[in-house]
Amino acid sequence: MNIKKLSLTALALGASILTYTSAFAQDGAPIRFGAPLILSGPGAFAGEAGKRTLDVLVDTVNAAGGINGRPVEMIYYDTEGKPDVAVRVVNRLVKSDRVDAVLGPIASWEAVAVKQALDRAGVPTLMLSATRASVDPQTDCMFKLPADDAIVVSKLYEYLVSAGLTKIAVISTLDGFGDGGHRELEEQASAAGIEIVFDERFSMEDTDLAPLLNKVKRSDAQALINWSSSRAPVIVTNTVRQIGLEIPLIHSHAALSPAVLKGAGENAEGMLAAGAKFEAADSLPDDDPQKAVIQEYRASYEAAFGEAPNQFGAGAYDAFKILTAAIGQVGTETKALCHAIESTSNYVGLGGIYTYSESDHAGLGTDSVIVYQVRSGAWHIVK
Amino acid sequence: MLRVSALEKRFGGLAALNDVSFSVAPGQIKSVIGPNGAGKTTLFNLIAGTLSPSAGDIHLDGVSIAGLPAAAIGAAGVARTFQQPRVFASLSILENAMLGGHRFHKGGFLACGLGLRHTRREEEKLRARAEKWLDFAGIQSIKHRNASELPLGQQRYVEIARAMATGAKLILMDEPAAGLDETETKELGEMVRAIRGTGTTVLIIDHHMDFIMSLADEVLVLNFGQWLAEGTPSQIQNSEIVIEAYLGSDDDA
Amino acid sequence: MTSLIVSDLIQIVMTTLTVGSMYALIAVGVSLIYSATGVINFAQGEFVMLSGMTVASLYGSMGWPLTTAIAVALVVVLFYAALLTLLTSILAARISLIGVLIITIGASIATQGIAARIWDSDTHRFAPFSGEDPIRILDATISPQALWIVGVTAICIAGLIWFMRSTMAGKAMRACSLDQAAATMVGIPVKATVLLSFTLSGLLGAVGGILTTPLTTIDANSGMLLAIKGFTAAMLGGMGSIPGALFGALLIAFVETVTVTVGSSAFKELPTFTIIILVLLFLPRGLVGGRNEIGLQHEDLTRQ
Amino acid sequence: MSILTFIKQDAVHLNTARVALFLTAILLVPVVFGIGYYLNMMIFIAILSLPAMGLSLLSGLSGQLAISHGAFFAIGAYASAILSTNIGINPVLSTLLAQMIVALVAAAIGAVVLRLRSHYLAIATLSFAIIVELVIKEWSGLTGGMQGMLNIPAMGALGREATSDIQYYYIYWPITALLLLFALNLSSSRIGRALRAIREGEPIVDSLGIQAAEYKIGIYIISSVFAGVGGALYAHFVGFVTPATGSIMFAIEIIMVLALGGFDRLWGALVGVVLITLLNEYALGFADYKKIILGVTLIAVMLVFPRGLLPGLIDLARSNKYGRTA
Repeated sequence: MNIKKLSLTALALGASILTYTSAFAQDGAPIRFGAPLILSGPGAFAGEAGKRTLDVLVDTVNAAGGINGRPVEMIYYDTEGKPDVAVRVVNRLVKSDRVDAVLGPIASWEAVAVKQALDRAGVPTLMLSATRASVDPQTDCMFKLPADDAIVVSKLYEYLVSAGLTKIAVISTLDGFGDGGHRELEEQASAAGIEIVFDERFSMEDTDLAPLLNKVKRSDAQALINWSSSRAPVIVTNTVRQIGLEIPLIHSHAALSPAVLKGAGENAEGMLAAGAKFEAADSLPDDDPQKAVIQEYRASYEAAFGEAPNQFGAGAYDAFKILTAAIGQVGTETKALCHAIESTSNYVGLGGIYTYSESDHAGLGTDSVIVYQVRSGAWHIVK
Repeated sequence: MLRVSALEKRFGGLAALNDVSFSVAPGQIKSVIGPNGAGKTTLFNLIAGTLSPSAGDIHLDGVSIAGLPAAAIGAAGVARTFQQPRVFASLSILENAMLGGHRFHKGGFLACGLGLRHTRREEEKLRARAEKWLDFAGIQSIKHRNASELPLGQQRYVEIARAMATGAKLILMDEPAAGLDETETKELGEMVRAIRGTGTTVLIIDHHMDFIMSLADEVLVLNFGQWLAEGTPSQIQNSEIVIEAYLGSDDDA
Repeated sequence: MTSLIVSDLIQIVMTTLTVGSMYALIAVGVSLIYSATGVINFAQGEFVMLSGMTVASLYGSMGWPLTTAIAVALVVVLFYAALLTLLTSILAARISLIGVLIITIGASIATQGIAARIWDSDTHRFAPFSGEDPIRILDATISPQALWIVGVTAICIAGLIWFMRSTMAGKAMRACSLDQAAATMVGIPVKATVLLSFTLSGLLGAVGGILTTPLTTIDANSGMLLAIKGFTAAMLGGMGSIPGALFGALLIAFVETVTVTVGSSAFKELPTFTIIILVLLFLPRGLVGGRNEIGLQHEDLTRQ
Repeated sequence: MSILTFIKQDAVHLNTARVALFLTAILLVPVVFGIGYYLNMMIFIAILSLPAMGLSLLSGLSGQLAISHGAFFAIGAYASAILSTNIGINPVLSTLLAQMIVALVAAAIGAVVLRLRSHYLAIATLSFAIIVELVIKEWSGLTGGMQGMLNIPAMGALGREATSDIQYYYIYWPITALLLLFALNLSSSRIGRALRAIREGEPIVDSLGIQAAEYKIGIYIISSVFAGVGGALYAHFVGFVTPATGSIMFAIEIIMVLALGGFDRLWGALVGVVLITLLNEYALGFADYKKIILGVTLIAVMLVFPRGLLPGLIDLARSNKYGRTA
């Protein structure tokens, strides 16, 4: 096995050296990736998982001789969860570090802000943010990984209608993530047969949501959708319990993390969320192609870091795989690389099965999203 | 030039000043005396616009100034020195005096920021004007020192130069001789006469009887916020009512 | 229908009391330190953060007994209060007011960074003292933790008022707040008094952190926003007055609750800050009346 | 009369000479060091210096502290962004028009809150800033809400727009230098003198026939416009604005800049901005450590040099010099 792998690597190496020496003298020059991630502040757990995952991937690739003989170098900057900082670090990645591709950022409001700078610079980018806006409007060389608000909302509505819950209350945070979800929830409602009877925005800094949720309680909504990220799902969940609001509580995909379960404790029992299959690999049917990939990643992450991974690490994993596969095919020349990424088809990743195309830089369909419910402290598949 | 008619100031129910009327002729040195609490400083604050009167009127050269904001009264030609000298401590003496002439110049924020030529010419004029009055006050030689470095007596002269530089028609001096020794008081008397020499009218509060009696053309006596007497120094010195008022109070002699 | 309105009112009152208590614990602390030093302590929210995080990690994560965790949290906060006293009042004896203000900002920022290193940047929480099940009054509900918050806050503030009025140390603090120079002359140890005021306001902050974390959660960066809320409340009531701070805190909580109840969460803070500007303009000593009229003291922030 | 004595006689000449020298040095930097990422940093320094200089004018001359400069930075940024993006006015013109909006808002707010002083003024301006932030977040039809505004046109006119850092560098630094000169002139003019006097005693200034209140509003407007220009330049450089652009934290950061550089030194504001920018740049990726470093630095500077780093170092240099001669 080892010998086989080694010889394969050698073969690949030899082949790549041949291609490269024949094309241009790029041999051995490192490939640089930039990762602007949120590494501090309330969303740091997301960036941290991404960074850990990428570190391992880079080590693995380099130990195996790099991509076509070129080692991979990863440059991390902390975006601090602030759009202006994100733009500054992206500029630095592009102008100073001259990276070949960018993986990130994670927060929606950062992704939207850095779009212009990255597009101007023409650097291939794999966004790790969940908002549709990161690839809509579409630009030449920007792709996104996590399931976005559009498909998550459509999956949720499908579930709600099937459960007979058609009158809903919507609360969303006043930020880029809340904006995106709020828009989709509004736009898709009538077509799906859903009536939004209560709709209000709130601030992420708000730690006291009792008055808001009391209003929900007085409305005739049959379910509550909370579209927020970071710590807000925890506060919403706890407050829902404290004020005795008994209609089903449904979160966006941003709530699908161990941190939310931990923060909400027993109050999380029964709540729902929709998102990628990543949180419930073990309960997936065996014929699901993603099952094995997810289980393997989860196991190795837990072994290495002593805690469960989250979907943001998974996004980084998929991005790295798709990117390096494309580079393996065509190298780092921008145009060719963009085209190669765009041609990714049926890549079985942690976040779904990706197929990009000229008209679709999001790559996922509703089939990669499932509905979860918390039972005895863990996410279980409902549908 | 200054006519005060039936002036009244109440704080809550208390009348600090009640039905006071008098007038000051141009070029006169008029003194206001009276025991503590007689309402002298209140009178000054009313004339200068720091307080607005409850009733009555104040005319400067026939124009009513009662109740106008302090800055408008300053611009109308009333300047003052304070009981405790109040110089701008962090500015130089020259700058203090230059602030006196400040109001004559128009250069606004934009012109000054752009450093337009006319603002710089104004600055020259301002400086020349200030130096003239520093000279007048005899402190030209120390003009670059910080005002806070001066002893109290000299700060009084900075105030005088500053007040004169405003081109005031009337100067209100609140106890200028407080804390001065005999020689200094004498010098200050000369200075007040010099101010009158420039054609400026002076209204002065003081407790030093000798100083006032030798200096003032006319004296106004207030007692408990009421007009008590008015006349030349000798008339006042011989007035029984005044003597009684002063003997009756043990604060002042 | 009537029961709906009645329970709405009950709900508004209960939320106002709960949130108002949280604000009050910070506002009274801000006010105490302002009295003693003339400075607004930007690091006031760090007391809350440090205690909340300590209890969350020791009791919530590591499973220590609650009382031990609380004891450790109080020690941490007392140490921090002493450090702030050292930085703002002992080492910084000849610094302009704004300089001291900046020192408290610096302390707050550094503390956030250190806390994020010691723990992490995630949101933390621990179980409420008396379980999660809400108590129902008609249609209104209230978390048992809210009763803890309101009760303990009331005891703390009543105790503080008694302390200020009836003990020598409290009287010394009041004397200092009126006139520091005069207090020195009559032999009151000003520095010790300042330390005492930091200690007391640190304890109030710690109580706040321990009581409210189960409801509101806490993270390493929570402090500064709490501090801003606290000193707005203190200023609304009148800086330097304990009843004033309490009143300001309750008023802000009330306005916020009503705004969200009849209006929208998105505009939660708009009426509050409009009221503050109006109060500052028309009632410069605050609604209850604080120590200073505008500009009477500390006119110039940059003067040393 | 030599040039030097000529310059010395007149504050305006002296300021002009100093700023000209400074600008020349700045403009020569790319000639010497070539094009690089540092230009990006230098552009941010040019932009951030403006609100800092604005606040320095206010605090240095009037001794008051406003927490509204972040808000005016945001108003300048949003106004220019809206005018150029939605209405299609060219960025140079929109930057100027935005300042009229900033000036109007500053005049209205100033007229209301400048009666207050000290902590009360600080809290009142803080409250105003919070209200501005809320309005920006909520008026999403105009401001794009939390998402902010994207694709703001690049700075330029007459069909030519700046595309590279070096172009921005050569456009923005002269603007910053000219505004620095404006501020220096203002500060050394009779208006600066009047403001310094007002700081010591408004009633005395009034008694000299000077409308103290007008001067206070005037300097508040000018100081806010400085922040507003900074905001507009920022918007047209980075191409987007969000509610975080002029947040309370930003306002506090400007105050920290002054703490480092000195509250009454315009040049100090520049020094402070350089320090903060370097810190932001070189502590990248370590936001928690950055906070620790920043916090500890602030405390240390305040304790060692209470008037700020620049004035502190100047004092130190002077005392050493005298120490040697003595």
